[in-house]
Amino acid sequence: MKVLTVSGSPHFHAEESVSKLMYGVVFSLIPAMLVSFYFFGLAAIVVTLTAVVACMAFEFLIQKYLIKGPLTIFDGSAIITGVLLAFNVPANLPLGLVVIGSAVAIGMGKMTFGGLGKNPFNPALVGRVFLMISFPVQMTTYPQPSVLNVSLTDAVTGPTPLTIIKDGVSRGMPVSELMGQIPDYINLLMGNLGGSAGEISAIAILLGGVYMLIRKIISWHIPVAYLGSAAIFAGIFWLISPEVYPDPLFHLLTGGLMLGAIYMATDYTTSPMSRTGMIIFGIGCGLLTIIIRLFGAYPEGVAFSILIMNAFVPLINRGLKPKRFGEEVKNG
Amino acid sequence: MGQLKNFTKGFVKDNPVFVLLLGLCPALGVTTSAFNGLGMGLATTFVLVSSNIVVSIIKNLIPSKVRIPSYIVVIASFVTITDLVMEAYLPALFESLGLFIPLIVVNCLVMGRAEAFASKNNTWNSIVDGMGMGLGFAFALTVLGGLREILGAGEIFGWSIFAGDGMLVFVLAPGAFIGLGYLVALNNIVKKKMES
Amino acid sequence: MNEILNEITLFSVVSLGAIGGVAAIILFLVAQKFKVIEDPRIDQVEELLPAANCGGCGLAGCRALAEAIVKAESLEGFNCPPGGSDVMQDIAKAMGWEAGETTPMIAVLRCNGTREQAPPKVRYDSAMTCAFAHALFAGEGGCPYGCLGCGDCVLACSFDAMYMDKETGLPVILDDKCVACAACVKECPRNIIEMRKKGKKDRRIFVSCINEEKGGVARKNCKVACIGCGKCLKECKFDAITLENNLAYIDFEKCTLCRKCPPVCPTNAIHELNFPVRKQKPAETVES
Amino acid sequence: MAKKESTFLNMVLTLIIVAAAASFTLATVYNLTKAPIERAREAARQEAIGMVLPDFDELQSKRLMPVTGSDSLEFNLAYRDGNLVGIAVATYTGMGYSGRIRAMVGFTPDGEIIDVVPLEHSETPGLGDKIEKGKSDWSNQFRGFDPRVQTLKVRPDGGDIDNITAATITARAYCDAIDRAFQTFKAHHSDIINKENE
Amino acid sequence: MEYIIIIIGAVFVNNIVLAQFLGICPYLGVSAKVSTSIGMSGAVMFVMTLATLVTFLIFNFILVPFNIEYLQTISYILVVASLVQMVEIILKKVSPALYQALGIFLPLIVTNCAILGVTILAVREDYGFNLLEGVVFAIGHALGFALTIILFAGIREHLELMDVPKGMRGAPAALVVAGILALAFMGFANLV
Amino acid sequence: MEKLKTFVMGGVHPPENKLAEKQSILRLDPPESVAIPLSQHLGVPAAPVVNKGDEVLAGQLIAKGEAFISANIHASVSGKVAKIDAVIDSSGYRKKAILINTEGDKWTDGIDQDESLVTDYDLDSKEITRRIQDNGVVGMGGATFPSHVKMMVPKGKKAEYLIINGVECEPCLTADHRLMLEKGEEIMVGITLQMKALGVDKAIIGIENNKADALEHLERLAEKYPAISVQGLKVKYPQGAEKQLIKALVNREVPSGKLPIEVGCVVHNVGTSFAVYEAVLKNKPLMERVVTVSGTSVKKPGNFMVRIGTPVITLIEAAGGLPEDTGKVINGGPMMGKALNDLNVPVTKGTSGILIFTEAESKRPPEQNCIRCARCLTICPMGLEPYLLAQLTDKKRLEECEDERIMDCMECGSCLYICPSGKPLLDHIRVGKTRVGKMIRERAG
Ligand SMILES: Cc1cc2nc3c(=O)[nH]c(=O)nc-3n(C[C@H](O)[C@H](O)[C@H](O)COP(=O)(O)O)c2cc1C
Ligand SMILES: Cc1cc2nc3c(=O)[nH]c(=O)nc-3n(C[C@H](O)[C@H](O)[C@H](O)COP(=O)(O)O)c2cc1C
Ligand SMILES: Cc1cc2nc3c(=O)[nH]c(=O)nc-3n(C[C@H](O)[C@H](O)[C@H](O)COP(=O)(O)O)c2cc1C
Ligand SMILES: Cc1cc2nc3c(=O)[nH]c(=O)nc-3n(C[C@H](O)[C@H](O)[C@H](O)CO)c2cc1C
Ligand code: SF4
Ligand code: SF4
Ligand code: SF4
Ligand code: SF4
Ligand code: FES
Repeated sequence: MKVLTVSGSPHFHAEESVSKLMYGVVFSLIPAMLVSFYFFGLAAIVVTLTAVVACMAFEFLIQKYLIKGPLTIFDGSAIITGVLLAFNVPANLPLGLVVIGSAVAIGMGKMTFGGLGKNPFNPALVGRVFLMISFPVQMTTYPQPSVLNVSLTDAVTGPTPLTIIKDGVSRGMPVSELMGQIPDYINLLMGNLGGSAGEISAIAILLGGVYMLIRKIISWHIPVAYLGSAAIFAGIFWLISPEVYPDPLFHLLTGGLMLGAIYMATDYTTSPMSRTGMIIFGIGCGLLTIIIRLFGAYPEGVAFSILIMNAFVPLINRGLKPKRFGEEVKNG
Repeated sequence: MGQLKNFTKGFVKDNPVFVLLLGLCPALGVTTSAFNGLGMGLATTFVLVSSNIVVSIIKNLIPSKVRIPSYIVVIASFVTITDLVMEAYLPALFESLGLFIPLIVVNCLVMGRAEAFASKNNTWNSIVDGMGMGLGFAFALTVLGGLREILGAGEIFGWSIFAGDGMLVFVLAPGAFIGLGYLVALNNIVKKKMES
Repeated sequence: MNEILNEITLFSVVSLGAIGGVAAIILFLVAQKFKVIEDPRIDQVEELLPAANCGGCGLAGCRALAEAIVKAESLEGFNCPPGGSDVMQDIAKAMGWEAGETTPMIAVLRCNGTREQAPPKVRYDSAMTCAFAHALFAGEGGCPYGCLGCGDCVLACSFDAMYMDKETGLPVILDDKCVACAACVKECPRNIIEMRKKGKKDRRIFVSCINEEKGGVARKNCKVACIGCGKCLKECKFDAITLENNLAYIDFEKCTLCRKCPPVCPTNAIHELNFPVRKQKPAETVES
Repeated sequence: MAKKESTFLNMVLTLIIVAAAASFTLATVYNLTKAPIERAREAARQEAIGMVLPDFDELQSKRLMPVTGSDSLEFNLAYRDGNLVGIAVATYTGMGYSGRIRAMVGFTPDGEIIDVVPLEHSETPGLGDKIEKGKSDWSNQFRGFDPRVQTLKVRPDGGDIDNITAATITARAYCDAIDRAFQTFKAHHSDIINKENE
Repeated sequence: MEYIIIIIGAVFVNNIVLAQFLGICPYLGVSAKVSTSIGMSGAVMFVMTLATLVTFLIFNFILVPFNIEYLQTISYILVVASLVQMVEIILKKVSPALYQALGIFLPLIVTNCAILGVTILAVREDYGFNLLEGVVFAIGHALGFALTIILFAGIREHLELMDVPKGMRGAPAALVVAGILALAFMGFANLV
Repeated sequence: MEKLKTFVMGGVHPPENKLAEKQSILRLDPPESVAIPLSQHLGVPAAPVVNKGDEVLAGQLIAKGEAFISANIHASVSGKVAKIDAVIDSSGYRKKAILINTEGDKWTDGIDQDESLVTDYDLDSKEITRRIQDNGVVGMGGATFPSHVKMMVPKGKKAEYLIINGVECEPCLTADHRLMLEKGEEIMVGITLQMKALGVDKAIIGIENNKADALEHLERLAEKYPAISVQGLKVKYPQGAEKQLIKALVNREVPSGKLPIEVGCVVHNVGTSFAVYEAVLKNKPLMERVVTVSGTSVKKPGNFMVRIGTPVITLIEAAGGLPEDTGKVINGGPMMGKALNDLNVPVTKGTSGILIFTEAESKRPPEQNCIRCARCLTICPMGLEPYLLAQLTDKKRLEECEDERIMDCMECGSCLYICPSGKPLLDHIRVGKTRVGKMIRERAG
């Protein structure tokens, strides 16, 4: 007789799987990747590859020799971590530092807690902030975009728009004057500006975001709440004093805000579960980002604010439960 | 009874920092270098041993209701003595340990040993216990300080290990937590190996 | 000399003495006025604790631990890092909780339905937990009493005294590690694990089956099932064996480990542990 | 073991006695260490002055209010064979990355900087602590710097001092401290020089 | 505004736990559950404020006039210890409910660097605080403690469900979390 | 047609795979022997009233449900009682059953075997309920709750709506669909009987619009019955669950832990209405039912009217035999049905379908770590957090499970269906429910 399988219900299973989702994210990152390669040339390719390979390698080594659990390096999450880490550092970062960043992201940010799904903080951002604090010089030396550069070393470096504003304002210069040193909004949108390897092109990132929304990989709640609240808070300050605080659109298009809101705040593992929780999370990120950008020591606050909000996630999950069926009965 | 064991248990098996997780504030706060760690460890050992001695001597003279305040006063005295002596003769170390010297007073390790051990044992045993625990504490602080110094500045006890800057994080607050976290994990593993 | 003894000394002694005295008086008065009557044993236990109030026990200080210990009436699950095990022993002594000498017990698995003896007839494909498998069906081997082999008991054991034998699909209990905490007994949804006397030289004899189905039915699923034939019953000179619901049971209080019953069992359901190998093998099916 | 009962008198007396004994001991230690502590502090000051001034055989100290800032500065006038050879100013700034930075600046009587050493700071190790001599030679650029013709500001602020990479704030603050000393010196210059003439 | 800056500085920039390493023992010890960490925070806030108030007075009206500042440590610890015990005894009698919520954490606080540290810091000359500022400073630090320990307890409760690898379970993972939290809080650097 | 309605919270869209929807109901001959379990309903098992060797007629009472929640059981074939013994049923365990060897097909007197429609009756509510009870009618929607109990509205409550569940939201199943098409008139009469028994004057039939033909058919029939309305529903699983159906149809939320009557509703399956019709007006006990047999490699998927107690394998033979590549056989729908570990288990009153999955279809995806994607919690129609319930169960934190309302879970399986990391969420939740249930009972004393 045939050996029947016995299992609990249900007996159907949706097509979606972890690796499908993860590779979906990787796929959606392609436009941003292309823009990054276009503006930063070979260096960006090398940094991205190094980060991806290093992340996968560290995950493999730790799983094999330290945790001794099943190997999951091909589920795609380490690839995302690698790509996003590379996207978050200057394209000319020495490769040794890229490897250190990957080790920290995977080793400390992810595998310390048991791997996929268990980490309280976004691994790529842990890696990035670690690098940021450890190697402030290298991490703030940004190459300027130069189309299809094949040289690995001699990129022209210069300040990012956010640094220009931060420095200038701290020296008492009015924003309107500083704006002259910054590419116009069309260029900002396309990605023709100085910055981390993958964060530059708002349009490419939005494209990826739309793809993920359509494929239902992410929901709109976090990105919209994040970008919306950042724009609103920035707008309030801008209205108060436009010569000290740049306008909201500037904030949206520069730095890592787009990348953060669409790819890093939405990381399942480190964001809240309920819809209301997601919105609170997004608003918190937006508020903190603007506060750090405008008042902190750093010109950029996306990484820090997402990490700080990551810490709030367990409390948010505790406090903001989904609405239970039959909880408050409104009959009619 | 097993004086040697009493003495050595503070290093790995019952290490005050790695296993008992006591006195973490100084363990994290001053360990920016191996030297600072060692200095703090020795200062604590001094306070620990001295207060153990005094407590074991006066233990029978103190009514139980005020024993805690009394012990605190004893400990605080030795801490203040350390503070004054260090400022006089080791001003550089005094500068870098800063606030954490007066805080030896509230190091749970010191109070804990005074109460748990010295108040029930004779003077000699209390000295051995204080020494063991204190040196274990110093050991832990030195290791953590060394780790942070190597990774953070590329040096150990001031000798250069590798050229260039280290990873700044390890000099700063997060590095203290992270370094200690992994050292505790390592100690767990070593401890397990030793047991089996 | 007045380099050393000067007005500073005077001020110091007076101020600190005053602070100390005032503190003591206030404390005493407040303590008198706001006395709360509590279980005196709490004070007794607190006295023994290090008073480091470090929170290392996970509770809010030494008194909290003392209260918890007195409330729980046991030391299980409590730990005081600065005090160590000495303190815990002192407390046990003071509270009179020292464990008396009891007969050593050990967990035994009363199922021998290995993959070979009770071959799987269906494939289980759900959460690897016996609790669920038990709710779902009779088991891969078809015996509704037999071990499901998902290892809930192994997970429940906090002493590493059990492991899952991949070959047989049954858990194995390690004699030298089991401390008879009975966690596994409570965990097993099929009540297969029993606490038995450890026995002289760790020797034990028991019926390794709890199937109450009729002999034929039971036998169909598992070659080593107890079929309730009663042969062992007749063999036992010490009235240690009873038969109920098609199932024989050996009372470990009465069993003298005489080893008479195992050979007569037609299905080899009686298990003997830690005995020397028998001289001449009685007729039996070869066991792997 | 006959432990003492916890009666009111016992308790209060014990605590008073313990406190008194402790404070007595402490007072003794304090009195004994007071002089060495003073000496250690003085030694540190002397060492710092020595590092920023040429050899001298006499030192006069006085405190002057700075042009900006709330606390007075300590001016140490160093003489050799009766001639003023330099002025060591203990100055400070509140603009440091983590709090106050104190420094000792040595000037020639003309106002040129001889050298600068930090006295106290809590800048970040690895970043801001590059102001220390042992950590980097950044502060060597102050040697022979003439604030009368050059500007005591970091280059991004339009001055003539090279920046410390990734620690502009500290560098800026350090310049501020030195500038405070210089401005005060300048304001009181004639005063100081005159005194010498008297 | 001044007070707000003191508070923001104390809560975010110079967070007592993450940047100054004070009160680490209760931070790790009493943070297994969110509910206990809230209780602990309440108790710390109460005692820190009260202790700063009292020690500030003692420092400025006894120690300074008599020139015996070196007795700071010993007199502070005596005062803090008695104060805490007194509050505990009173609370137990007057409001058992409040005692259950906050009081049971009081003993932990005596041997807690956070209280002694803040009381000592509050009279540091660089700050030059007056009494009110000193108290606000203490409240700010207590808030900072509360924020971090509650966040931390949340994360630890979460990790409790996560089957962290054996070697990292418990203290090591908690310390790494604290480290990452400290990294994240560096984003507030120089905010005020 | 009115706008399609649906429930708001959660829900999933599994592939429908209704392969047998075009196959009309085929009546099978009585099998050689039947095994009729004594517990085919929710509640206390019935007590046998026949003995081994007794001759019985089809439709004869063979076991009596004496407790308040229990149901009568009737012989489904005529013949001799072979024995009363434990046989493996769909629970995977041996349960008591009455085994009958078929001889001929003789029915008891009083059963109106005529197929013609009866519409007139003059019965009061008590009598209708009595006939339902006597004839052992239980809910055909899956839960097999004795239907007569549902007719007795508790004191202090009032029923306003009778809701007829024609949703058949389970993929693959088509039994209700066919029944509505072929026995629409009888169902309508059944509904009037149920309304009378309950004393309500409004009935709503809810049908998902993937059964457009049935929807249209019943809408047309309902024109004759002003009290009965038919409502189309958007396809979404688990719309057939009564709480969701009530929400969709009358926008009322049954409070947690309460019955539908709390909001003035009583829900019956269409099959139940048909059974009520037969029981009351034809005096025919519940002894046969429609079962869908389907599966991608089944030769002749179909809907069969079979006698209760027929071995599943007989039914499979009727659909063309067991395919070579069979990996799993399911009793019920793919979302809530039980996998069988033996093909001789009998069809019972609750068997709505037998699904045959190929090897490939039967494998569950491999289990990975939960990535906290929040899908399970977004789709849970009860607004629960399945990932959390599963974790808490695993850690044996039962009080928290209870606080997180584990007992509200209706085991619809949506969470396990959707989870991308293949977590066996529902398996764990079921364990948790059992344990929490036990804890609650123990606490009650
Ligand atoms: C933890 C940390 C410590 C820092 N310490 C200092 C410091 O001591 N001195 C300083 O000037 N900048 C310090 N910074 C950097 C400043 O925040 C700021 O980025 C820098 O001063 C800007 O200088 P740049 O224009 O040279 O990059 C530190 C940053 C961090 C994150
Ligand atoms: C213990 C119990 C008692 C019930 N009592 C009643 C009742 O008094 N009246 C009623 O109409 N339904 C009653 N029900 C039936 C339920 O409302 C429901 O129809 C039945 O459980 C099947 O629903 P399901 O298939 O959605 O699980 C009861 C169900 C249970 C489990
Ligand atoms: C998840 C779930 C799905 C269900 N789907 C259906 C369904 O599609 N059709 C149906 O008639 N009953 C379904 N039920 C059962 C109903 O909730 C309810 O018990 C039934 O309609 C009551 O009618 P009955 O007592 O006549 O069976 C489902 C129950 C659950 C829990
Ligand atoms: C929508 C989405 C966003 C993700 N974002 C990140 C990210 O920002 N950083 C990262 O390390 N991994 C990211 N991942 C991968 C993975 O979820 C992450 O490594 C987990 O935190 C590992 O447990 C993302 C995955 C998805 C599906
Ligand atoms: S759970 Fe307890 S009784 Fe069972 S094997 Fe482990 S130690 Fe023995
Ligand atoms: S003995 Fe019980 S708990 Fe252990 S594997 Fe077998 S069925 Fe599971
Ligand atoms: S099975 Fe339970 S927990 Fe899962 S979706 Fe359905 S109701 Fe929610
Ligand atoms: S659907 Fe699965 S992976 Fe997603 S949160 Fe739920 S259990 Fe986790
Ligand atoms: S050492 Fe700081 S609280 Fe324990």
